[in-house]
Amino acid sequence: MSLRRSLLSDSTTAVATHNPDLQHHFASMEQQQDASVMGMWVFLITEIMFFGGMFAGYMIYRYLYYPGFVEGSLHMDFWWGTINTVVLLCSSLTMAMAVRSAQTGQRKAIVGFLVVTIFFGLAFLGIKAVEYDGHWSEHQFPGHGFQLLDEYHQPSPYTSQAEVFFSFYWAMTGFHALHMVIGVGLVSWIAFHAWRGRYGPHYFTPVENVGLYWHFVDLVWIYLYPLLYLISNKHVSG
Amino acid sequence: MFENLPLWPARASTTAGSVDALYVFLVTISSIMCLAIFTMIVVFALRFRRRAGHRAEQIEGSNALELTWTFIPFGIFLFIFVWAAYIYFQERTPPKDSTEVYTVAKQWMWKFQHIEGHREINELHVPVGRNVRMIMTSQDVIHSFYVPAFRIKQDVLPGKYTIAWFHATKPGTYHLFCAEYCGTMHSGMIGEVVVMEPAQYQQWLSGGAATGSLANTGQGLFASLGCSTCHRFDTQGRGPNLTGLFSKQVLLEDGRTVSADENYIRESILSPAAKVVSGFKPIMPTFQGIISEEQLNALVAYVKSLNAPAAGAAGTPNLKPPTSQTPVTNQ
Amino acid sequence: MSGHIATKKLYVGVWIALMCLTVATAAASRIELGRFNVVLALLIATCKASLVALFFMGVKYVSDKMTIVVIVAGLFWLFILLSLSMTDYISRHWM
Amino acid sequence: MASFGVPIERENYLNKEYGISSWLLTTDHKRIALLYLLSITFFFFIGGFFALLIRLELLTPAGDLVQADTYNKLFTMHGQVMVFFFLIPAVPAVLGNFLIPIMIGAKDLAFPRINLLSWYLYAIGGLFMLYTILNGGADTGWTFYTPLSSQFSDSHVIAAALAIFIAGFSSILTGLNFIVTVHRMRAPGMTWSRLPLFVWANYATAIIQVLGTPVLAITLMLVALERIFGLGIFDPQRGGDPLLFQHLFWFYSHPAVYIMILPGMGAVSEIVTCFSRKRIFGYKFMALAVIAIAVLGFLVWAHHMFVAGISLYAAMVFSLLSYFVAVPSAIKVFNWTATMYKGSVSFETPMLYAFGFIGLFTMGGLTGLFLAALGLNVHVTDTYFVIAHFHYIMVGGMVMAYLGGMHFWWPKISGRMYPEFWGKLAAMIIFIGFNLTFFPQFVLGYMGMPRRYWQYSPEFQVLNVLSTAGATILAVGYVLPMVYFLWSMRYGKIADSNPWNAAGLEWTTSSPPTTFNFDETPLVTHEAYNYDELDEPKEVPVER
Repeated sequence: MSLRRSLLSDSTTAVATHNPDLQHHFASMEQQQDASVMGMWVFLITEIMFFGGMFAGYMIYRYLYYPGFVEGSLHMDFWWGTINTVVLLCSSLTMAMAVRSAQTGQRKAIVGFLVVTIFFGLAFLGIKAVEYDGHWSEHQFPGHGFQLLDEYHQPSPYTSQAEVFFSFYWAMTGFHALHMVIGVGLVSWIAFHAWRGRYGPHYFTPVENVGLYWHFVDLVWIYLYPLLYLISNKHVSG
Repeated sequence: MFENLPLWPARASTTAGSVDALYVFLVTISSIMCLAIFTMIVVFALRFRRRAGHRAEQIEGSNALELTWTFIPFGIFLFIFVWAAYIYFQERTPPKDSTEVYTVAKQWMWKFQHIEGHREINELHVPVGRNVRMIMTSQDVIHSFYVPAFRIKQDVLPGKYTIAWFHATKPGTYHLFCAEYCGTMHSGMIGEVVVMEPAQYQQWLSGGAATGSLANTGQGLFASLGCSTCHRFDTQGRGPNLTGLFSKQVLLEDGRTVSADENYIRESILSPAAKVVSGFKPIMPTFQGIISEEQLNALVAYVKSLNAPAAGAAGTPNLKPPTSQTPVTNQ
Repeated sequence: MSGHIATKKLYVGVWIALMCLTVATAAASRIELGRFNVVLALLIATCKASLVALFFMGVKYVSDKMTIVVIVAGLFWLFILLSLSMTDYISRHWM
Repeated sequence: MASFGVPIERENYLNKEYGISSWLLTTDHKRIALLYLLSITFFFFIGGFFALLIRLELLTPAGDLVQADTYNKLFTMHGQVMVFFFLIPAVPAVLGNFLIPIMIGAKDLAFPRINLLSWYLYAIGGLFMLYTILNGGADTGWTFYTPLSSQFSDSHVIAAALAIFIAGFSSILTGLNFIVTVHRMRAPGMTWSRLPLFVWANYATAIIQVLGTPVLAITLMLVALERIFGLGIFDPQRGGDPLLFQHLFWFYSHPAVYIMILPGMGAVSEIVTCFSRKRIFGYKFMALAVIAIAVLGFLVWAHHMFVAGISLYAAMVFSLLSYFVAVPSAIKVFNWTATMYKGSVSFETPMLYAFGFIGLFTMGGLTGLFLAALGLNVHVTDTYFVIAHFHYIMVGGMVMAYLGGMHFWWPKISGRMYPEFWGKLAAMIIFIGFNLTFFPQFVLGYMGMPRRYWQYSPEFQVLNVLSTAGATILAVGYVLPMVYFLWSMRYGKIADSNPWNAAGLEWTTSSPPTTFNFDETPLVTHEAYNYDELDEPKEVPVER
C-alpha cells in the first residue's frame, strides 16, 4: 500500500506559493487554466442543448406549418434584423480583440475593447426593444389578442399558424436577449476588474471565458437571423 | 386454459390472444434468465464464501464470455422486437372494412357517435365479430382509450384524430378506462364496452332514438353552415369539389401532396389555410371555435360518405383545379 | 488555447469575411430559390458560425483534443435531438 | 452540525472548523456532500410520506381517505420530490461528491465554489418545491403533460416547474464539475484504465446531466411561459402539438433514469469487488458499458410514447433502439455475477444491498423488455406494470445501491462503523418489503389497472392490499438506517482508515479524511481492484 504514495516534486508546490491566482487544489497554473476553459466549453454545450430544445420545436413546426412561418417571417423587420446581425458581429470582433489585449497585457486596450463591446451589446438590445415594441403594438404577441394583418389590413388566413411562429419568435429571441443581458453584465464585471489591472499574460482566464460566452451568444443569433427573418420574401398565396 | 386465473383480464378480441402469447413468452424467457442469474449468485456466494486460508483467485475477465453474453441476449432481444413490432403493426393498421365509431373525450367522460346516428356516453355497444374503428379526439386534455380485455390502448389527443381498432370475439361487458392522466376525476373517466351478438346488436340499433345517420347530420350542417355554396358538386365552386375526396392524394398549392384522411379533412375545416388545394385560394374562413367536436365529426363523416357511389351528386372525383375558374383575389 | 495569440490582422480579416457573408445571406434571401433558400441560408450561417468558433473562440488553436471532443459531442447530441424527433413527424403520414 | 464531529484525535474535515458558517460557506467537497446528504434525506422522507398516503388511499377501491384532487397532488409531488430532489442528486451529489476527488487522488473538485453554488441552487429549488407543497402542490403528474399542465390545471404548476428548473441547474453544474474533474484533476499515474468503476459511472452520468438537463429546463420554461403569457407552442387550439412537449420532456427524462441508475451501478461495482476480494470481471466491458448506456440512453426516449399518437415507423425505430440499450445493462449484470466466481465472498451489509441491487435490477431490467416490446407496450403502458417496472429500477435498483454505498463508505464519511446486525436486519426488511410492495403491481398492471387512479375496480383490491402491506414494511426498513447511522456518529466503533481492507485510493487516507484528502498527492501505480496485493481482512468487522 505504501507504494501508492510518493512525494511530488517540490517544483509544483513552489509554483503554488508563487502565483496568488492559483487556487489551492490545483497543482499548477496551467492545470487551473485548462480546467476553467474546459469547464466553460462544457457549459457552452449545455447552452447548445438549451437552445436546441427550441430549435427542435421550431424545425418541427416549420415543417408542419410552412405557409404560416412564411407569413410570420414577412412581419419581421428585415433591416433591423440585418443591422442587429452586423452589430453583434462587430461586438464579437471587439470581444476577440479584448481577449487578445489581455493575452498581450495591454490594460487600457482591454478596457477600451470591452467598453465598445458593451456598447454594441446595448445597441443590440436597444434595437431588439424597438422591434419588440413594434410587434407588441401591432398585437403580434401570442395569446388572446393575437392579430396578424396582411398587406390589405385584413386578418391573414394564416393567423393561427403564424401565431405559432410568433411564439417561437418571442421565446427564442427572448431567451437570446436574456443571454445578452447576462453577457453585458459579465463583460461589465470583467471590464471593471481589467480596469483595476487584474488581468495580464499571467492570468486572463475570466476574460477568455466571458469571451467564449459572448461569442456563443453571437453564434445563436447567426442562426436565429436567417431562421426568423429570412424565411421567404414572398407570400405563399402569391 | 388459464381463463380462470385472475392474472389477466378477459380475452375478448383478436389482438388479445397474440398479445398474451407474447406476454407468456416474455414471462418464460425472463423467468429463465432470472433463475439462471439468481442461481449463479447463490451458488457463487455459497461455494466461494470466505473461509480461512482460502484466497480469491484473480481473474481478468474473458472476452469470449463477454461476447457471448453480449450477442446471445441481443439475438433474443431482436427476436422479441420483431415479434412485438409485428403485433403493433397490426394494432396500428385498421382493416379496410370496419364499422366506425366517432369518439369525443372530455374531462371526464367518453362520448361516442355511431355511424348509424346513435350516441352514447361512457358506454359503447359493439357487435361481436366485426372490425370496429374508433376515430377519436379530445375536447380538452390528452386522454387514453383503454380496454384491457381487448389489449388496446390509444391516446386521444386534442386538436387531431387518433385511430384505434379492435375486433371483439366474445360477448360480454368490459372495462373502459382512461389511461392517460387527465385531471381531477381521471379515475372516474371510466365506462363499459358492451359486446353483443350481431342479432342483439341490430336490435339495440333499432331500439335507440337515432335521428338519422351521422353523415345525414353532417349533410345538414354542410348546408346550414354554408359550406355548400363554395364546395359545389361541379367544377364551378370557389372551393374544391369534395366528391370522392376521402383517402385520395391531394396536390397542394405549395407543391406538396397529402393524403386526404380524417385528419386532413378536420384540419381543412378548422385551419383552412394550412393545406390549400392546388389552384385554389385561402379564402375559406376558419370554423375553429364555431362548431363543436361532435359537429366536426358529423361533417367528416359526411365528406367521407361522398365516396360512396350513391351519395355523390357528381359521378367522378374531381380534384384537379377547374380550368375555367373565376379569378378570386385574396380578399 | 492560452498559448496562442492571433494577429490583429487575422481578427479583422475574419470580421470582414463575416460582414461579407451577412450581406450574402441577406441578398440570397431576396432571390426566390424555393426550398433551397433555407439550405443556402443555413449553409452561410454555418460558415459564419465556423469562422466565429474557429478564430474568435480559438477552436483552431486549442492545444488539447478534449475541447474538440466536447464540442463535437455537443453538436452530435443536438443532431440526435433534432433528427430523432423529426423522424416522428416526417413519417406520421406514411401509412 | 457542529456536534457531528465527535472528538477524534486527528484533524479531519469534520473537526477542522466548527460553526454554521463553516458549513454553509464551505468549499470542501466532503462537507458539501454532507449538506446534500442532509437535504436529500429530508426530501426522501417527504416523498416517502406521500407514497405512504398514496398506498393507504389505495387500500380500498373507493376513494375514501383523501379527495381525488389531493390524491392527484400526492402522486405528483411524490414523483417530483423523489425524482428531482432525491434520486437524481442521491448518489452523484452525496457519494460522488465525497468520493470522486478522493478516488482520483485530487484535493477537491475542479470548481469548489461552483460545487457549493450547485448545492445552493438545489436548496433554492428545494425551497420552491416546499413552497409548492405547502400551498397545495401541483396536480399535473410529475410528467407535466400539456395541455393539462399548460392550460387546464389550476394548481401551482409554475412554482413546481421553477423548482425543477432551478434544481436542474444544480444537476448541470454538478455534472460539469465531475466531467472537468475527471479530465483534469487525476493524480499522477491515475490513467483512464485505472479509474474505479464508480468514477466511470459518475462520469457517464455527468455526460447525461450536462447534455440532457438543459432540454428539460427549456421545456419547462416554455410551459411556464405558456401559462404566464399565453405562448402557444403546445396549445392544440392554436395549432400547437402536445406531442412535442412529450418528445422534449422524454429527451431528458428517459436518460434521467440512467442518471439515477448509473452511479448506483458504480457503487455496486466497488462493493462486489471488495466483498469478493477480487478484481472486477471484465473491467473494460464494464467501463464501456456505462458509457454505452449513457449514449444509447439518449436514443430511446419515444418508447414512452408508443400509444401517444407518434408515427408507426418512429415507434419501431425507438423500440429497436431500446433493445440496444438493454444489452450493456445485461453485460453489467453478468459481470457482477462472474466477479464472485472463485472469489472469497463475505456477507456484510453493503454486500447484502449489492445482492439486492443485482436481483431487483435484473427483474426491473427484464420487465423493461416487456415495455419496449411494441405490441405488449400498448396493453401495459400507463398501467401499474410501468409503476412496478420503474420502481424496481429506481427503488429496487438505485435506492438499494445508494444504501449499500452509504454503508460501505460510512466509515470513511463519519469515521465510525455502523452496527452490523442492524444493518443486515434493515437490508433484509427493505428487500422483503420492497418485493411485497411492488411485485403485485406487475400483476395488477397486466390485469389492466391504470396508473394514477384514485379509485379503482374492486377486482384489483387483493393485490393492492398486499402492496400496501409491503409499503409499511418498506417504510420501517428505511427508517432503521437513518436511526442507526445517527446513533453510530456518537456511539459507533471508531473506524480505521480501511475497515474493509478494500482497494481504492479513498481507503489509503484517514477516516474521516483531512480537508485536502491526502497529506501528499498520491502516485498511482496500480489498476483499480488490485485485491491480489491486499490482505484478507483480519477479521470480519462485526459489531457486538
